Amino acid sequence: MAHPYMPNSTPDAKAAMMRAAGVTDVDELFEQIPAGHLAAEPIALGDGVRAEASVRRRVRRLLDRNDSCVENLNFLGAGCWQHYVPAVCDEIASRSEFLTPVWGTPSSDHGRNQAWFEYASQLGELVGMDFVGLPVYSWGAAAGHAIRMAARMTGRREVVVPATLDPERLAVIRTYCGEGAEAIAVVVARHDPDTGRLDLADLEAKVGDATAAVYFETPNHLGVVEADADAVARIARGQGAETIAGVDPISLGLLRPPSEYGADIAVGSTQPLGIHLNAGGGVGGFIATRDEERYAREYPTLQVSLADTKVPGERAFGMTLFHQTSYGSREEGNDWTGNSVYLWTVVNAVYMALMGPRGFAEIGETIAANSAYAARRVGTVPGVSVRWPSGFFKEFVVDFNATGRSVTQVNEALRARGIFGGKDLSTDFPELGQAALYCVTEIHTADDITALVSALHEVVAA
Amino acid sequence: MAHPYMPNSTPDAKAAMMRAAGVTDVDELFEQIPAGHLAAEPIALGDGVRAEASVRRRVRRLLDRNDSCVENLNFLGAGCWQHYVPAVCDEIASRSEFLTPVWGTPSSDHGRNQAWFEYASQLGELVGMDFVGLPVYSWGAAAGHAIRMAARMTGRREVVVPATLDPERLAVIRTYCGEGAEAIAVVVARHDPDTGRLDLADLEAKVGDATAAVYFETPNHLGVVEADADAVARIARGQGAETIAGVDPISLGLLRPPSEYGADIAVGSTQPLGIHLNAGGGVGGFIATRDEERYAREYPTLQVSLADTKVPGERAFGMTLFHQTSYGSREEGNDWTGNSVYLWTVVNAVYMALMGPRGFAEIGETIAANSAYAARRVGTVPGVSVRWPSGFFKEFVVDFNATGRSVTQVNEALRARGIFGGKDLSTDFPELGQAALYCVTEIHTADDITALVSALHEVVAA
Amino acid sequence: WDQPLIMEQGGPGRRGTVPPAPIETAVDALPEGVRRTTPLALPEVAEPDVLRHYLRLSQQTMGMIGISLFGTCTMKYNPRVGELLAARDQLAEIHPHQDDASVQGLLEIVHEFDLMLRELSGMGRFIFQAGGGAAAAYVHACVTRAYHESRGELERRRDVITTAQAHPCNPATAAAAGFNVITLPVERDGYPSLDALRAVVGDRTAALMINNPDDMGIYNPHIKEWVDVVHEAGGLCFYDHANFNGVMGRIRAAELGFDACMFMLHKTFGAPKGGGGPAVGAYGCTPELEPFLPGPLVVRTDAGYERRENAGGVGRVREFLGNLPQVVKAYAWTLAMGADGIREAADISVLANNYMETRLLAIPGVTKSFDHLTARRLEMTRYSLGEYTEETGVTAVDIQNRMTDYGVDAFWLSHEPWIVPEPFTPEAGEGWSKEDIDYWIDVLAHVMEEGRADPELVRSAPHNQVVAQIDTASLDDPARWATTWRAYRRKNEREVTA
Amino acid sequence: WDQPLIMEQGGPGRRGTVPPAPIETAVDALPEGVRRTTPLALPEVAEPDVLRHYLRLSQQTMGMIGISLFGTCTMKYNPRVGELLAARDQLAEIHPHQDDASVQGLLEIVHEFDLMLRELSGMGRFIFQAGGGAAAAYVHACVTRAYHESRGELERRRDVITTAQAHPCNPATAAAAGFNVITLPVERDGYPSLDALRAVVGDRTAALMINNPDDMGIYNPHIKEWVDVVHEAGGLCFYDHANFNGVMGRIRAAELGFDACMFMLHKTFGAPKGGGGPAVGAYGCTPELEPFLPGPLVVRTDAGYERRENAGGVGRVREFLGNLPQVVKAYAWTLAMGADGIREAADISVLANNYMETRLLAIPGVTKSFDHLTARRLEMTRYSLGEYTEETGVTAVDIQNRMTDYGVDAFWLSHEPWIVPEPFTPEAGEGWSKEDIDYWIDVLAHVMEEGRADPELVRSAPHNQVVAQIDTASLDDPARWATTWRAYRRKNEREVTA
Repeated sequence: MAHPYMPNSTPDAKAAMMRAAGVTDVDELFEQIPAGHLAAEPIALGDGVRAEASVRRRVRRLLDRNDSCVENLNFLGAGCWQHYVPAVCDEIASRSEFLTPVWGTPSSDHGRNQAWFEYASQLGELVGMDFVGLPVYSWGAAAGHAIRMAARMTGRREVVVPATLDPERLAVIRTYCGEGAEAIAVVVARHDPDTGRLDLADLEAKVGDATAAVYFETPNHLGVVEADADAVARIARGQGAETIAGVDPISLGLLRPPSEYGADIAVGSTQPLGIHLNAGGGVGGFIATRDEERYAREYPTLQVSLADTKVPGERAFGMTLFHQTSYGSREEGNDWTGNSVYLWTVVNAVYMALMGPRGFAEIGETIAANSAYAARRVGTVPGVSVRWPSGFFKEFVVDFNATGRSVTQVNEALRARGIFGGKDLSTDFPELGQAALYCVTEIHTADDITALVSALHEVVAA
Repeated sequence: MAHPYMPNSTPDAKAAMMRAAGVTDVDELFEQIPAGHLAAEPIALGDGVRAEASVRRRVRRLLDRNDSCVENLNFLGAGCWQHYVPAVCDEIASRSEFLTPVWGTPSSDHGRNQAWFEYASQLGELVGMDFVGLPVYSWGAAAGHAIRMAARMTGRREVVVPATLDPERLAVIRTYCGEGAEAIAVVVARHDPDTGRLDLADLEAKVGDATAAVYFETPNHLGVVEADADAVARIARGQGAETIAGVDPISLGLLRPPSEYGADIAVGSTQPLGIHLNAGGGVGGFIATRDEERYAREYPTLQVSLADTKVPGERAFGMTLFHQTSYGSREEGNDWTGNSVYLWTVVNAVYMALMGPRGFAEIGETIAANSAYAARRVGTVPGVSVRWPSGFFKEFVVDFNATGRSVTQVNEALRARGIFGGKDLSTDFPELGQAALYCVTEIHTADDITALVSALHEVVAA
Repeated sequence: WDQPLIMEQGGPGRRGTVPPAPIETAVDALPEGVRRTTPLALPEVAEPDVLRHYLRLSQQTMGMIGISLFGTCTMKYNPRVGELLAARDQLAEIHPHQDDASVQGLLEIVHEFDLMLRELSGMGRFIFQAGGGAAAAYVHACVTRAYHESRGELERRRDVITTAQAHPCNPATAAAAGFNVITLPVERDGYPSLDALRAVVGDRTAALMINNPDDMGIYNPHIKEWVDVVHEAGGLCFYDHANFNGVMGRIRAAELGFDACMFMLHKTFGAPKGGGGPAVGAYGCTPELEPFLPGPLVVRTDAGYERRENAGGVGRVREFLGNLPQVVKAYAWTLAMGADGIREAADISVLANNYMETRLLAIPGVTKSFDHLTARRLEMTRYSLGEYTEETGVTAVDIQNRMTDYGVDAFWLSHEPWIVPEPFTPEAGEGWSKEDIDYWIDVLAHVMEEGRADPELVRSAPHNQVVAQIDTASLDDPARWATTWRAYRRKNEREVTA
Repeated sequence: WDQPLIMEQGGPGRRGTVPPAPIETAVDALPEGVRRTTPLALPEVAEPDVLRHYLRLSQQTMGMIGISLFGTCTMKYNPRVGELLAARDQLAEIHPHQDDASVQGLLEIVHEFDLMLRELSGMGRFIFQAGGGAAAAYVHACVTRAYHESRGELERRRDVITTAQAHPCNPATAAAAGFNVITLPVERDGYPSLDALRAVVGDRTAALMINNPDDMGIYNPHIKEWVDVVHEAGGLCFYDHANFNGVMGRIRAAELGFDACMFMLHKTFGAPKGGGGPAVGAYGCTPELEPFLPGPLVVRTDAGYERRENAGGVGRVREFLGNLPQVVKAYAWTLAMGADGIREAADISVLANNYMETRLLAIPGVTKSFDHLTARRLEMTRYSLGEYTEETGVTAVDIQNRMTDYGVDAFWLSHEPWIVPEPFTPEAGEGWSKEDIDYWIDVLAHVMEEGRADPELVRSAPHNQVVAQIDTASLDDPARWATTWRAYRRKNEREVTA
């Protein structure tokens, strides 16, 4: 029986093509492959399930064994955050035209290229920068590429990063920085345990003439806003190093853009801009800089630029600086590029366009206020405290040390109540003891926080 | 604050329009409405919820209180059936171009009109008829219109219907037939309690020279295929009455088309053709006849016809016989028409195109076999029997009389086990006693039937 | 892109989708006599090709992707959040015969939305069974029948009165329900006079079925007296709220004395129109008429919500409770709009219409219906190109065709009967931006200029659409019309490979 | 339809969406110093207008709606059932840090799909962390680094060997990982000779990274010897399975001796490409290399499935487990295809390519790469228009532009380096019907004829697209390129109302 996915899997179609191609047996076409190369045993995958209903039922039943953040109350963040995705974002993400294409000409892909340009333009507006590449795989990947850009620009092989960095993101950065003789050394600067911010004195001590870049984040991985970002950039600049700021784009209606505190390169995650959690499959990383040749020449990414067409006054969008990518120059190009997260790029553009200046200002206020509210209320639970109870955005560290319970115990008990407690920090940040990183966004209501606080009361008292 | 749904709800936009229109206060525009007509009290609906996240959460929480046929195992049918909806149907149904439009020109709506024509063409193929109107609201509405067509054609005011008719559909038919002096009288012909089929002798007795039409269904509401449909049509034709057959289009790859047993008009539900249950909001009704002027002139519906354009060889689709609708002739038109279920019409076209001749043949076989299998196994439960254990399609009557339990009791117990038992027939068909109409389709697996049978064992033994 | 018919595509053996195989081969097969023997000449097309075909057809449907100021229909923005809600299993995969206990959330929405419409209309209860505005008008005709029947007056009360500007569904459904229709002509003030009404009202009067304001944007200020006159004669009054958008939040049908009214959820309440449904005509009536409503009604009890038959009511006008997904979308829309948003929408809608009027009347050749009336129109105004057509020979339909070349979907002309020559009825509502309205007007002005300079250019339009202007000659010719490919092939006696 | 930039649309005060208000006004606000003071110059556009804008842009993207025989990329049908599955809350709304116990279904799918890929490749374990094929190549480069480091040989093993026909991501990722790249040139047989390989292999060899068959459809029959040679020297062998489609089910990478391989789920396994991601480069390796894989690994235990860190492995190449929605779609595709479907897809894909070859070579001016080689090509063949270009001055890019006028999306030319002049590489795979393939070829032949008759017509193409041919002059000019609207406005020093 013909397979629905394969129009030519009918005897008629195959016979017609074989006739024209002059073969009588399909196996003749594989003459190139020596017999000794053929699979020793047939592929044991079973026959295909032709009925879509059966495939769907089977996969759905597996998926239905998952507990989602919709029917549970979620306080996990730490690199992937639950924000509200406007329905229009889903509508555009599901458009076949954007979902399935590969690559056309600037004319045949005009609409998608325009959407990409609108992504870059709006993201550039958020971070206050004029040159924006198409995104890479993740925040960690973006930071990794940015550090490599800085290393190429400065000819130096050291990067200073904060101790508060997400260990997962740091692991990606380390992989990008490499191993062995040519590796970029990763130097960790301490944070001030009283404030959760970078210890500027330690930073100053660690930045020197070998430093290619200082990489820092605000808010940092533990939620704390680096109030003295200008000083960080000043220290880097003072030693001829590049300043790379990692930022959360959803904060930038409320917080200063990195361009204003001296960042040379801004990176971050695009996931907060209208992309579902997707079990971590919604992440993407942006890279933005000033529009200076010095930076532009180091981008490993593709990027679209406005350009003229043969018709006066008409605009098209084409790839700029293609030759410096791996597609253009193989190993001579900057790092490498390939398929990335370009469908999300279109959705990011939609999200930013929907939000506009007021939306970003409001969502920043709401997230700051909601997370502050939640922190204050969580802090009322006996034995539970908030490590840095002010100056944070969206995420904050909850300290369970005084409860005598481990985060593992707390989170298990919460999960039994339909609550996903904050990310356990006890392994990654042993100096914090039994602490967890809670994420509160615009999706949380007063009732949600009450539910959390009640549950914590029970759990701690139990 | 401007509302996201209203681009002109900004002070700027309003001021610009007011300036141009020469008004200083919007209330001036309502001068036509006398003060005494204005609402006594302001509308007490509360302020709008501007945040989409909040609206969505509120409605979703209500919907989540429903138990669906996905996480439960469903055996309800009786006028709305759970069939598998291929993913491509959903994809096309959600296309904004089809979802949101009103009505354009034959050129600007060419694609949709073509899809409608493809609906009519494929449906005509299933029923074996050449003239097909765009669908009406439901099977009952289609039957009602068809009976009125027959009454106008014959000048008679009686319709004979079978006793097995769905009381809900019959209620619709009665409403269409009217009350009072000009009403079309509904005469009910008995069925044979041994076979579940029409009692031909009784039918013959009731059809006469006042009969505008005989309306019957195959399979009938209780699932039984009318094996002697030709005889029914012969009886009608013998008295100069029209034969109207109600059919389930999903059966027509397996069962004979109504054209072949003498039906003049075919009606039925379009819901099985790729439309979700939608709590009953997925139904639609088709009307099809031979392509004879006598019939065509009585259609109350809109219909699209192939036509030429000003460019030789090019095809367009336009409305035929528009003047005979209520849009064209108000009360002089045939019955009335208006918004119908035209989005589903596009989806029906997609479904029929996906299925093709083999798909319909196979699904007919699968449904017949699965329902026969289920009936056989259900009949093994002590005290439970199947009323007419062969000759049915998709639905069959399960007799619980010997269990000493009411269908209400059985169904409640099943529901507690995540099973939606068959439709209770005890009120509508008291002669059947405690009986229920079970629906089994291609979506059901052997495991599903086993689950039902196990549950019935428990329930009956409890 | 000339997209062949799906029936012309594919090839033998291709499969678009495959149903599950039977659990076991039928032991007890159906008798031969009931089985199909004629092969089905349906297309055989692979899944990707079916998908691509309908994706292309979707792109060949302009709809709301361009600009569509389609009047009398209150086309507005359909928030996509409603679609996501309606797609959830907890709605899409609910069976209408499920036990009430398993659909409490849905019944609560139906009840809550009923309360919202009661607030907007002053009526006592709404039902959603009718699948469109016309079906709701038919509900009214049936309720009227049942009401007079219950009083033993049905045989006498044969007349339903309406006006020439009432939507055609009113006289049509009244006639279908067996009533005699009396249509009052529009008079100098833009509506029939009270005297004209009085002249036809009497003990034969069953009901008045009317729109107000009408499609010309004119509000009948004597409507209360009309209702009184009909009531005094023993008739019922039905308010077709097709034109509700301009008066939302300002008037309540029940306070004006009406016994019943109808709202279109797929138009006024933000649910999508789907090119003509699935739709909902929400029918509401006063407590006095509630006994005649078709069941089931959704009622709130101490134990929760339940569906209850309405003994003595009209049996059914359609199976089940109605197009509930559309009710859910309308409910979400109404939550999002609120009292303030609804009032604002009416204001903006009327303001936009008056703004359009200012600009449209500045275009040479555009005139307004009843132009001696100076009062402001409500959410739409009917215009005429009569003078322009006399001057140029270019008709409103020609203009309509040509405007599509500029990405502007067809405007609505007028319901029957046409009271003004070469009518057209644009409506901006609250959903189109001033820039889009301006663009629309600019296109109209431009096309009218084209029609003066080169009438044939406009008369032969469109020129930039998928297909050229349709040749309507065959459409009403029994020898040539073809509503199916079967019919077309037969009539054209040619061999076409399916 | 000329669609302005979203930044050029809207007006002050318009809102596209509104976030929820704060639970309470922030008591403990952030200090002034960290707050934004510069206004954000983002567009202010209402929701319907944003939606319509992106709907229009979607319609201005031809992609797979036309016909796209884009080679080297294995574009195929993306079953929509996968999209419906991926849209479910139980996948879309799963947080990557959720407890394993709450994502057992997802982990089971990951594990089951890992087993499927093991079956197809003979490898010992797959991971899905890499966000594309290039990232998977980078995984290999990192694994290679870690492997040699673990043996104390990293300082010595500096060379990664590849071929001119290997995908650019192989040399590029090797270089990014700090290796020296040796690229072997293609020789007379269509691949580098074994001698050439032997000449560069030695104790400096870290790895071989290679495609086979390559983009010309040529399979290197000595690949086993290649692997042996590299293994003997202590290097690892990586099989870039970008061209798997033609050999699916016929060969297993591990049986050929490879240590690792990579599959692209967004290409070969039916998940959509999204215009360039989200994607998955599934990286698989033998048990010997498993200790070096980046964690977390998904493992099955008696208690269920769990994510487990891989001590000693490469830390991470990307956060989290990977683009799991794409894994789920690929899993559904593989279930639907089965062993028989996968084998059939390879057959059809190669058959379609040979059919195309027969027809394409009949077009005057089309030649084949390495045309002295008579063996059948696999799922694609690289052609050349070099002679045609010399004759007419019309290039492959010109032809590409003109073909879009007929609804045919761009073909792929060639990856760098171009080995044949004016190359093009069509690939039909198993997803395009013979009719579509024929149409594509007919269009190519027609356009080539046009180019002979009227070269300028083709050189100035496209003529029927949304915009005309791009003027590339500014793209690499620092004074004129503009990747953002901010940059464009600054460089063009003109006032544009945002």
